[in-house]
Amino acid sequence: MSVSPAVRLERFAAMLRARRFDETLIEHAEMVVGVFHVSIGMEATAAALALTRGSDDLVMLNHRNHGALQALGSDPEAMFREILGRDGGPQRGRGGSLHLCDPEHGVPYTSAMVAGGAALAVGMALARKRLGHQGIVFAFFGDGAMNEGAMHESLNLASLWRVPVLFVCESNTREAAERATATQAARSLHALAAVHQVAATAVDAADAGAITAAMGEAAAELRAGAGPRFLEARTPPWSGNAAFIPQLTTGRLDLSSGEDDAWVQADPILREMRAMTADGIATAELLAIDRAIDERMREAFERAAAAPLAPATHASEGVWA
Amino acid sequence: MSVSPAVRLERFAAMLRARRFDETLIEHAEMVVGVFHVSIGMEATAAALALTRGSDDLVMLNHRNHGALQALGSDPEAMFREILGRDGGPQRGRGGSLHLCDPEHGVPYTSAMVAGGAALAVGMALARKRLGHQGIVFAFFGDGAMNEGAMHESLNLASLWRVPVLFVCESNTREAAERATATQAARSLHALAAVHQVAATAVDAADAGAITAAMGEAAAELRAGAGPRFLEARTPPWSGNAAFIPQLTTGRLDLSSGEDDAWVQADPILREMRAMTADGIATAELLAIDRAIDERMREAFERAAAAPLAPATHASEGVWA
Amino acid sequence: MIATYHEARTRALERALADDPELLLLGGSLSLPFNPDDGLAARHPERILLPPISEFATAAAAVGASIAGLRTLVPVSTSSFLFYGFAPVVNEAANVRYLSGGASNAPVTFHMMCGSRRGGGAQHEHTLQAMFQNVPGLRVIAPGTPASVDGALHAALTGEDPTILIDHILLAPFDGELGEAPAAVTDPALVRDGGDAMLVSYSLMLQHCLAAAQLLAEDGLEVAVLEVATLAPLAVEELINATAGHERLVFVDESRAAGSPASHMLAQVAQARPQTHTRLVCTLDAPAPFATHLLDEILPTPARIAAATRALIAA
Amino acid sequence: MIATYHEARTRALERALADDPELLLLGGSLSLPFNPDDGLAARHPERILLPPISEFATAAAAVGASIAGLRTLVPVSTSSFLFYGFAPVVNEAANVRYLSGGASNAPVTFHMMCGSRRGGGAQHEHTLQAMFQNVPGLRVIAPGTPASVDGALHAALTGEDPTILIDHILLAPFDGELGEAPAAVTDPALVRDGGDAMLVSYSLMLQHCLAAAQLLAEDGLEVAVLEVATLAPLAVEELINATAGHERLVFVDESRAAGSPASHMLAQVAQARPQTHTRLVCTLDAPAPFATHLLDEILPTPARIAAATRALIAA
Ligand SMILES: Cc1ncc(C[n+]2csc(CCOP(=O)(O)OP(=O)(O)O)c2C)c(N)n1
Ligand SMILES: Cc1ncc(C[n+]2csc(CCOP(=O)(O)OP(=O)(O)O)c2C)c(N)n1
Ligand SMILES: [Mg+2]
Ligand SMILES: [Mg+2]
Repeated sequence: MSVSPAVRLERFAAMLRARRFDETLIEHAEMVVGVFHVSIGMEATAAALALTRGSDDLVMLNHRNHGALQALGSDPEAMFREILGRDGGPQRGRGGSLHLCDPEHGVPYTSAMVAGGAALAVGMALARKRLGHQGIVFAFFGDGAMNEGAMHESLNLASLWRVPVLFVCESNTREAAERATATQAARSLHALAAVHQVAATAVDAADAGAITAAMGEAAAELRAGAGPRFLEARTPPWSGNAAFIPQLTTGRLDLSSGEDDAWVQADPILREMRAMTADGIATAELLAIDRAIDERMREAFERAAAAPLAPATHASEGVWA
Repeated sequence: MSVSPAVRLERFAAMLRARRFDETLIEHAEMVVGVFHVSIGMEATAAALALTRGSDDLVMLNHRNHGALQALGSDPEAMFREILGRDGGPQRGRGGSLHLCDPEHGVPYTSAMVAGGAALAVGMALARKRLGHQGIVFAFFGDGAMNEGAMHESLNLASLWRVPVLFVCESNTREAAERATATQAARSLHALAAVHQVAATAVDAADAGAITAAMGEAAAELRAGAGPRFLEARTPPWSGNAAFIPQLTTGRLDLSSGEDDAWVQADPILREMRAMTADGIATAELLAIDRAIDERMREAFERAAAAPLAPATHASEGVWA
Repeated sequence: MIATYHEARTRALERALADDPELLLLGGSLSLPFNPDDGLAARHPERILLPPISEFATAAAAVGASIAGLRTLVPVSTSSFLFYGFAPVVNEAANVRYLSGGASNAPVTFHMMCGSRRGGGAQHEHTLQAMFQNVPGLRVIAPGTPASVDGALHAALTGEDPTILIDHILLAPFDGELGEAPAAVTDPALVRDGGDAMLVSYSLMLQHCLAAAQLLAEDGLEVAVLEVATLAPLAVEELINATAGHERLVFVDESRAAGSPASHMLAQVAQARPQTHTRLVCTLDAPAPFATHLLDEILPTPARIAAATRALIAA
Repeated sequence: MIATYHEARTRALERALADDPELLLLGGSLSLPFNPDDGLAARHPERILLPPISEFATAAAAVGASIAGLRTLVPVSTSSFLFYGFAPVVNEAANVRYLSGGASNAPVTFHMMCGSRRGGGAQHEHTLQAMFQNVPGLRVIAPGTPASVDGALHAALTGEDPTILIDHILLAPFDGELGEAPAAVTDPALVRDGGDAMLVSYSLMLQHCLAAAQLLAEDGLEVAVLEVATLAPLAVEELINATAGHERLVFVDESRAAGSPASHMLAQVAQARPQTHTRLVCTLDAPAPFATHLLDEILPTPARIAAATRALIAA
């Protein structure tokens, strides 16, 4: 099932919000204390989430959360304020990049512990089911999380309880010989979910159409009352997708790039751009969308950087009710 | 590969040591403080361990450790002394039933945490491999341990490192509809090991011949340098195989039992007895072995019960080196 | 009325289940296997979900459910099992309100049996309150009387903080006054008065302090006993005021001394009021031995508490 | 010679790898990613095994290996990751010698970065020493100088106890005297003398105490600084003797006060010597905020330590 042209432009804009937010941040990395993680290469998955999420759905992210939040529509200025420790940051300067969340867009809390958020997601889905509330729960985590026993326990619980969780494993690592990854003896990551009788498939997450369709189908099954689902979202590994990004070259995307290096071929945004133009959408229209978004990110960053620091009282308020 | 008549009698004696030890304890349950767990129904697995273990091999057991230790040849009086808090208990009255161990028979320490010992076993096997020492490591644990993420992490580690661990899952639970157990969504317990590329099979652990052959083969492969192996030892669930045994009726085995109830049919000892007599071994010979072992257990218990309490100094000595 | 601790605990849980028709128990009974059955599993099977032996996922699911509006109570049973599920409690639940900037919170309760059940051995008789008190955001309550367990359960199951309810298997038979309405947790609470010294404690050791006070009374010594049920956040001012009348204070704790709630309480009082003569009576520095005659070598007993108090008064 | 803490740490580990050709590192570097590379991974790749992100199985494997004769050092990096592998450390390693009746032991070392690295936030800046000190059988060492990290690594990697090495990312650049031979851990150790008061601390806070002593010296106040590197088992007698000359003691700790090593030390001294005037300077009761200007609101700083000391002297 492919999407309408309007929705496709929406998806493209969501991907660009994710990318331009991170690039803007990388360009000012020296202003950020501590580490941050960017979502470059994961924009198609983020955009698919934005198209699939219903207003009653919850989303658990992880340390690499910028892209999904931008795709979902979180305010970039508020996020920059949080990352810069400025007043008006949604976490009051307590969380920074690692813990960005946005309840209005379905993200009530973000854990930076590997597998931490996915394990919480099972309980959120249990709540939805027992309270008879609408909505499913998306659990985003990386391939590394599959190393954690916590993921196995959580997959087993979700399967036993048949709660509406869509596990989305953003795998940005290369496969090793005979096994899923260098640290996973299993042949594939989705096999590790399937053994718990959680329906699991792998999808090319650099293909916006494929990941949108796969996530949409899985979500529809969950809404129809099926048990949990697992998507192995195979994401092109971008050299910068490591922690400690401050040392990183920007990798700023040039939409008009004619180059032909591996990354340009793999980049989900450029792939979708090529596909859209091949499908007859005018390049100028796409460049205009990009310029507007890029402009918005730069302005958001400037306003955030000019804002006062978060008030000192935020440090120790409200630890206990 | 079936065993010689002499070895078969040895195996039968090992099974009886395991059974008679527990029955003797159950008959004096009121003298035991705290809980204990008996190995009734698991004697064939225990005896297979005794026949398979080489002098350089290590064994990690769990809370249900009596049977394996008796089969391996541990001194019943010493074990009773430990369980009764008497002087001369190998753990100095600190461990009791839950933590019985016996380094001389390859059991350096016993954890009572579910999956605790199996996780340690992987490191012991890593030590064997890196130090170039002979010997493999047996990790005994129950079906419930497969609920723990720790088991998945340990199976993955053992598989990645190709260390010589033989995982023996003593499954004494009934299968649930469509799944391995009431608490495991997977179709089988050995599938949970196989997904980590650990060669895994299930075997009827009430069939002394079958479990001896399966364990022997797996151990031989490990000694030949193969990666880890996993045996799902399907054990007949005996009603008494729960904690809090003190409330339990003894279930003392009557070797000459002609009855035909389900347990008599399932009992690994009676099964082997029937098979041996069918193979022409004289019942009288088997009864004589049993009488001697039963006698030995009763005497061991009496001597232990008559011994003085462990000295008070054992309480807080040697906590730090 | 007079009720046992076990009766008060059962009544409080029954009341909570009635008051909050959504409250979920993720795990079996609060009392079994080592206390009399509270009958809740039989009366409210639909309120109970029995998880696999997966402490991490179970704890995390409870925290997640509470974030999503389903208040959950996790009967951990033996506290040390939660070492397998430590991260969701100390590094997720405790941080939800703080890290979400106040947008979310996790009103989840973990109930666990701490201290020695006698015969459980080194891996089953921990006092996790010592560790949990150090985690900002966790409310840690360790009641020692029927009235305080009533208040503790009410506070935990109606409050907004992730709460650790420190219980003790050996408290079940102790009886005391119990009002009709849910009691409020008042910290600290004077349980017995006396002018020669004051004993400060919580959970089972509070009962041992009362027994020690009896022993001392037989020698003509009148000692007060103060209960501090809420270990975190500790009501420091109130503790300092409640102990103000006494020059001799004995802090009693089943935890090992290093990092114990008692040594923290002692430190707070000593800092505020030098010249106070204090004693710490804790479990000696060893794991819990299985044999009970060895266990009694390391645990604080009424006799040991009384002896320390006599020595302090004599000093 | 004069060396930085980072140099001393690297030298001590190099020495240990040379002295014990079997010693295995189960995990990457002791210093990366937040400190300069110690180059060990490059120089001794065969001594390092990089595990998956499986803290439980990794910790358990290290404990098991040490029981089976392979001494193992686990570089945990950020201490809170070990909450996922807590059970094998606190409920296995700590009990091996005790529960085996002395037949076995687990000479394993867990090295971790505790306290605030600044910008790590609430889930990455814990002080696990507060919890580990409460576990009998674990040796907990938290060095604060080049000489003491040298001694701490030597003690951990040649000793017979499961050892927790509490390190701090911000200690790397501090320098001090370093002898040729491996230093012995001497607890406590007087690092600076002075008669107006004594500051007692460990790890990074020891350096903050020395900085505070400088600030106070500028006001003409001479304060002593005492390092207590071994937090468990705490050398109680020695601590009481080493502080005996002082009526004014300030205990400084990056842990939250409840359950902190500092409050335990204060309690031990107060119990032994009432009349001592004491202050506790700890991190305030909040998780670590991400923004560093907020972090400085809750952490003990040299200025805050100096202010508390002035107030104590003035009182
Ligand atoms: C329990 C835990 N262990 C270790 C870490 C440190 N850590 C942060 S990100 C990361 C890598 C995670 O890899 P993956 O899940 O694939 O996510 P990616 O960064 O590749 O998107 C690690 C090990 C952590 N945050 N939590
Ligand atoms: C980590 C942990 N959680 C819970 C327990 C409590 N417990 C003791 S035995 C047991 C059942 C274990 O079942 P299984 O592994 O199948 O062993 P079995 O008793 O059936 O032989 C449980 C849950 C424990 N000892 N450790
Ligand atoms: Mg990854
Ligand atoms: Mg079982």
